Amino acid sequence: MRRHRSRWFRFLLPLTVVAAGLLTAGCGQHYVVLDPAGPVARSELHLIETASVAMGIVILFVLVLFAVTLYRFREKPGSRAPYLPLWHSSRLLEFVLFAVPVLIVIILAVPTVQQTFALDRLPPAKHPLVIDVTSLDYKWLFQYPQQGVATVNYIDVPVGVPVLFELTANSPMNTFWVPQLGGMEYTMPGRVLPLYLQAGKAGVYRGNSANFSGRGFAHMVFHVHAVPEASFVHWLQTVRQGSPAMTMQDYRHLIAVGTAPEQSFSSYPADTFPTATHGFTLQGGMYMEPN
Amino acid sequence: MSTPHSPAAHGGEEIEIALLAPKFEEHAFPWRQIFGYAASLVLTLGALLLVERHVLAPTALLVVILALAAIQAGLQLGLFMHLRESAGATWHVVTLAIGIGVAIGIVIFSIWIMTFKSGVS
Amino acid sequence: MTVQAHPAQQTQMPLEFRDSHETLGILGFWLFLASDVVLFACLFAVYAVFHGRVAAGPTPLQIFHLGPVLTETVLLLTSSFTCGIGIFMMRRGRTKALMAWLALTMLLGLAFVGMEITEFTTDVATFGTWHQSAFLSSFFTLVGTHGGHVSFGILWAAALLVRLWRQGITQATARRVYTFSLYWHFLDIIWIFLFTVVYLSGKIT
Amino acid sequence: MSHLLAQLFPPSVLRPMELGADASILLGGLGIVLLLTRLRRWGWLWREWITTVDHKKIGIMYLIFAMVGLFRGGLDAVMLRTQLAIPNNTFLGPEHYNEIFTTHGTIMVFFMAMPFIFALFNIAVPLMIGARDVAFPKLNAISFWLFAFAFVLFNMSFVVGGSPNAGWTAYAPLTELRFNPGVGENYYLIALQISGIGTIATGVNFLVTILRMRAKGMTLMKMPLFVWSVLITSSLVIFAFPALTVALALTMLDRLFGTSFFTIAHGGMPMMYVNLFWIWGHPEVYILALPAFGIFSEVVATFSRKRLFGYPAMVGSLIAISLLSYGVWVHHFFTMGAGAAVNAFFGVSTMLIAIPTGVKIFNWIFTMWGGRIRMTVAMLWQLAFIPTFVIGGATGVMLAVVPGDYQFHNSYFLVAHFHNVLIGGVVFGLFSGLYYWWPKMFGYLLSERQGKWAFWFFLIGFWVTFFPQYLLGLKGMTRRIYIYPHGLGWSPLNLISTLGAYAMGIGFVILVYSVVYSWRHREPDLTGDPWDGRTLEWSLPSPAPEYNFAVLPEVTERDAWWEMKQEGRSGKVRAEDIGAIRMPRNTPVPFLLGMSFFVAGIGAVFSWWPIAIAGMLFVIALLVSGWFEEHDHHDIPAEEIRRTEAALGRLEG
Repeated sequence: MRRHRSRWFRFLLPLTVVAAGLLTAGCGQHYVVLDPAGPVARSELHLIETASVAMGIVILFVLVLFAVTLYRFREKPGSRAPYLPLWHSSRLLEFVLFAVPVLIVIILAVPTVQQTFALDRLPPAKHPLVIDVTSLDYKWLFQYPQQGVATVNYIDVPVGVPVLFELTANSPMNTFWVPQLGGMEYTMPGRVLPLYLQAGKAGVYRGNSANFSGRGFAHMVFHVHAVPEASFVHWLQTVRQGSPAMTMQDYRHLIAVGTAPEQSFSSYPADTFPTATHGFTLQGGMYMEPN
Repeated sequence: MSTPHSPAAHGGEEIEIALLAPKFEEHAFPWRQIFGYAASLVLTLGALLLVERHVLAPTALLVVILALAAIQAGLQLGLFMHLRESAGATWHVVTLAIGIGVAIGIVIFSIWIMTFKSGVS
Repeated sequence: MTVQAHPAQQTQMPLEFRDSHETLGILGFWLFLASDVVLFACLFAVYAVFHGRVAAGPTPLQIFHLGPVLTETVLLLTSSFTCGIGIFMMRRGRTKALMAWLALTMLLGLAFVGMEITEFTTDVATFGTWHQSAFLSSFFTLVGTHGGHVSFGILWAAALLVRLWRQGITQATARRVYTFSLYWHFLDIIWIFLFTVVYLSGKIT
Repeated sequence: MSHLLAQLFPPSVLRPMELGADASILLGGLGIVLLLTRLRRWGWLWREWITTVDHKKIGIMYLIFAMVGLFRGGLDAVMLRTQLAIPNNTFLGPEHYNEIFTTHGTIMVFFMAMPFIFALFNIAVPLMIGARDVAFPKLNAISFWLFAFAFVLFNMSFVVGGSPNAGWTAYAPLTELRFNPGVGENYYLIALQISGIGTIATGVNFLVTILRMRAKGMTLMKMPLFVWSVLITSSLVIFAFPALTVALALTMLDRLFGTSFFTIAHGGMPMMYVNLFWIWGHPEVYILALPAFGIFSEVVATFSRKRLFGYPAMVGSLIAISLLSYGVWVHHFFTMGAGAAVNAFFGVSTMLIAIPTGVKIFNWIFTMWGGRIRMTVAMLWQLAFIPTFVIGGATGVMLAVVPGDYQFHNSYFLVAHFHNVLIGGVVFGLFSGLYYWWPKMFGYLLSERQGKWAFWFFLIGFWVTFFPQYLLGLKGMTRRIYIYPHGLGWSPLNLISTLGAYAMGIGFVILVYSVVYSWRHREPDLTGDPWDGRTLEWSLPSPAPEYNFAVLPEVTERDAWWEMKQEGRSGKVRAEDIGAIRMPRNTPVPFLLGMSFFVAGIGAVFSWWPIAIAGMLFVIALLVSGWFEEHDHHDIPAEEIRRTEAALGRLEG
């Protein structure tokens, strides 16, 4: 008996050490998904929390039941637990164990469906800022069609204003993801997909791609500067006055394979983003280099 | 024991579904085949005529000619492929039904998924 | 090798069903066909999504000519019929007749494939290759896959004819001819849908 | 000439690591050749293994390949984790990292898990249903050799030509020729295509076997649950794999023949590839998981000495899972903008799968309730599976919550989830089955003591590896990045995760050591029933003779062998019941067919069309020759069977 316990202990010790390590490692403030900075990310987090609680209850229940069963019915000399070799069905038990998962699924499915539709809409009576996003090998090109400016690998957005990102790619697929502002959406060549996000407080938020696109994929990182509206206007002015205009040659340079630093342009050639195509399929793709 | 045991097929229970009970009867003259052939020719030409004459609105027309094709497929299965023939079990009918279900699902869902109704409005 | 199941039906059962071991092959072949249904469904799905994506290439309206396609359809429908008659003859134990109808089936299949190849080569000569557009790629692939199946069936029928010529109708050959007939009728069904979904609906609107 | 050399040996295959691997393969291969020559075993290899159509031997060959696959895939995993152990690591460059994670995923799914489940299908199913072989023994051998040569073809990629590097999912348009020149991706497309043909054939084979070759009296509802799981899995195979065939074929046409399916010019649509891939890909998850569920159902009943709880519910949930699995594939790409209606539909359908899965978990637990649980290694894997899979399943439900998925998609949360279910569900199940059926395969037991060491290292290593990855996902780390900077809070968790991967590696090494050790110190198991089993395979001697059952059994109850033992019957047979048995004959055709496909595959990979066409002509020639094959069986005389059975001590009286 004593030997038995020491053996269990041998395995418990490293487990405890690891668990302690994880907890300390987990103490940082970098849980971006759990630290929303806008309404979209917040509503997504709410659902994640609901799901976590529901699943946590399920896990706990099963684990306790499992542990009790295992402890009680393990084979040991002089076991006093009942031995029922032929017990193999119980209508009531089976019904309950079927009904409980059904209930949990209903509890989760209803808000999931509601939120899925809700996230597909902009909040009413607000004019969104539109930013056209193109993922390139291996950098992000951002164009502000209403303001006429363009940036690479960073954007400025005003706090409290919904932003409509129109996403496309001039390269293999990526996803556009700013965890603190909300979930991701694919950037696909030949299509423009909409994604609505909004910053609720000022800050710098890291964005990156989650879909593998080749050798430079790990460097598909950009930053979102959420600033008060006044600062945003100021920033626009600085870019308009202090930055060069993007030429077609600059654009070709951008679509060539390679990484790029953060850049700003006071204007950009019109045919570098499929404007007026929002919401429908582009025939034949828009990949440059006609052949 | 003169004949060796075959390595295979020595029973198991055979599930019989009344509707699908096997039939092997055959007429003395190939009426079934002739009827099937005539019917498929008529259905094919009928569909063609409907399309050439544009008798219906496009969507309705599409539905009608698809239905005609399905009827024709059923005729081929029933009259030519002896769908109900088998050595007892009717598993091929069940499997074929699942296969057709999966096939229809793939086509319809693919079209639905690829039409992109998404849009922030 | 005698049957164990259904001794009562033994006498009425066609030859190809009498040996329970041989019938495993028939069930297996049905399952393969069910699987092939899904393969074609995927190609149909691709075509359904891509048929409007013509890029700079030709549209369905431009390349489909119902005349030759109708001839192909009739050829294939007829071959399906002759194949059915072949089985009918087989069940009556008439080897020569079976071989004749099978040979006719094969010839009709050959004519079908020949016409299809001609159609394809003319299309390529007139409109360019399948590189042109997603529509052309999916069209040629869908129709070509069916054509490939038919070509394989012709090879199969030829092998069966050789075997029938050498051995006549036995349990083994009967089973093989029967599975071939399943395959051939199945291809006919696929063609019916090809004709409807590709060619006929290409002419709608 | 220099062009050819550059095509065969691009810089990527001339890296020191690759050359080292080449050298060790060459030396190892040479060693095996020398050993076989020295022991004069070539004829034996040809007669007993290469040309065999015996399902038991084919199963063992699948197993060997699966183990090699596990070794290579595992080595890849260890290298990936080493690269990610610390920020800004330079152990692997981006190309190298991309190739390794691609081969890791591809091998683990197609060349480890698939052959492993097929190994267990082959080893157990005919014995469990009281059959003498599968329905189509030659086709079974063909499936195996197509798989084996595809395995070799895929693993050749890092020796000549270059490895695939677009991920195991190989999303277009990254696989398009303009973004992915070279032949690496062709290896992926063609090797998977060849093994896929064999897989569909296996599906058909086992479906017919189970539907038509069960012992007398074994109705569907009296089949062992593993057989049920194989039945359902086989039906998933035949309906799901065609979608993969099409996805791969169209990509191949794009790359080799200039079509425009998934290209980004000419109207191509990369997302259609994603769609087709997951039409196959989601059922594939269950193709791997359901057999594992079946194994657990056998193991839990045997080692709890109790009947399985809720048999009809178990069968019903298998069927429900398989049907639902066809209707959930979009959850792999909720973030591709297919629209709220599509996402909501597929989100809810995904959640529904949790219901039958939950039913199964409860039934396993209640099978143990009221039993006497023996802690054998096979049972330990089952016990580890329940909590692991429950947690993995729960995170799966969280991923099915569509707006949640917008945040989790392709992050390390997802990576942790699918390893959680695929290792915790599938690999644990396969290990459980390996320990459970090992004596049936080889006639001796694996060392329980070493097995427990391997188990604990693997299990603890598993949790240390993957729990931190859930947290990394919440910290915004995305999959497939080869490098990450300081300052994001990812470093400690990554380090811990890497240490866990090493522990799993040690577990694997112990397992392999244990196999060798157990073989060298083997004590034959003469009972044929070392676990006090419940199903028919344990009524036979281990290993079973070529014909399995001298006299076919008759079944009256669900746990047929258990019932027979309860009634005091033995597995022995009466001499007068024994008759001659007709068995399929060995044939070289499957091996040659595999080889021809291999030749055609090489030709296609490098676009050497004459070679490809020659290979395909061989294939057709072999098929046609098969149509004329008549003497594909031989009869074992009754006298010989009586002698064999007498030698095994299985004759009554």
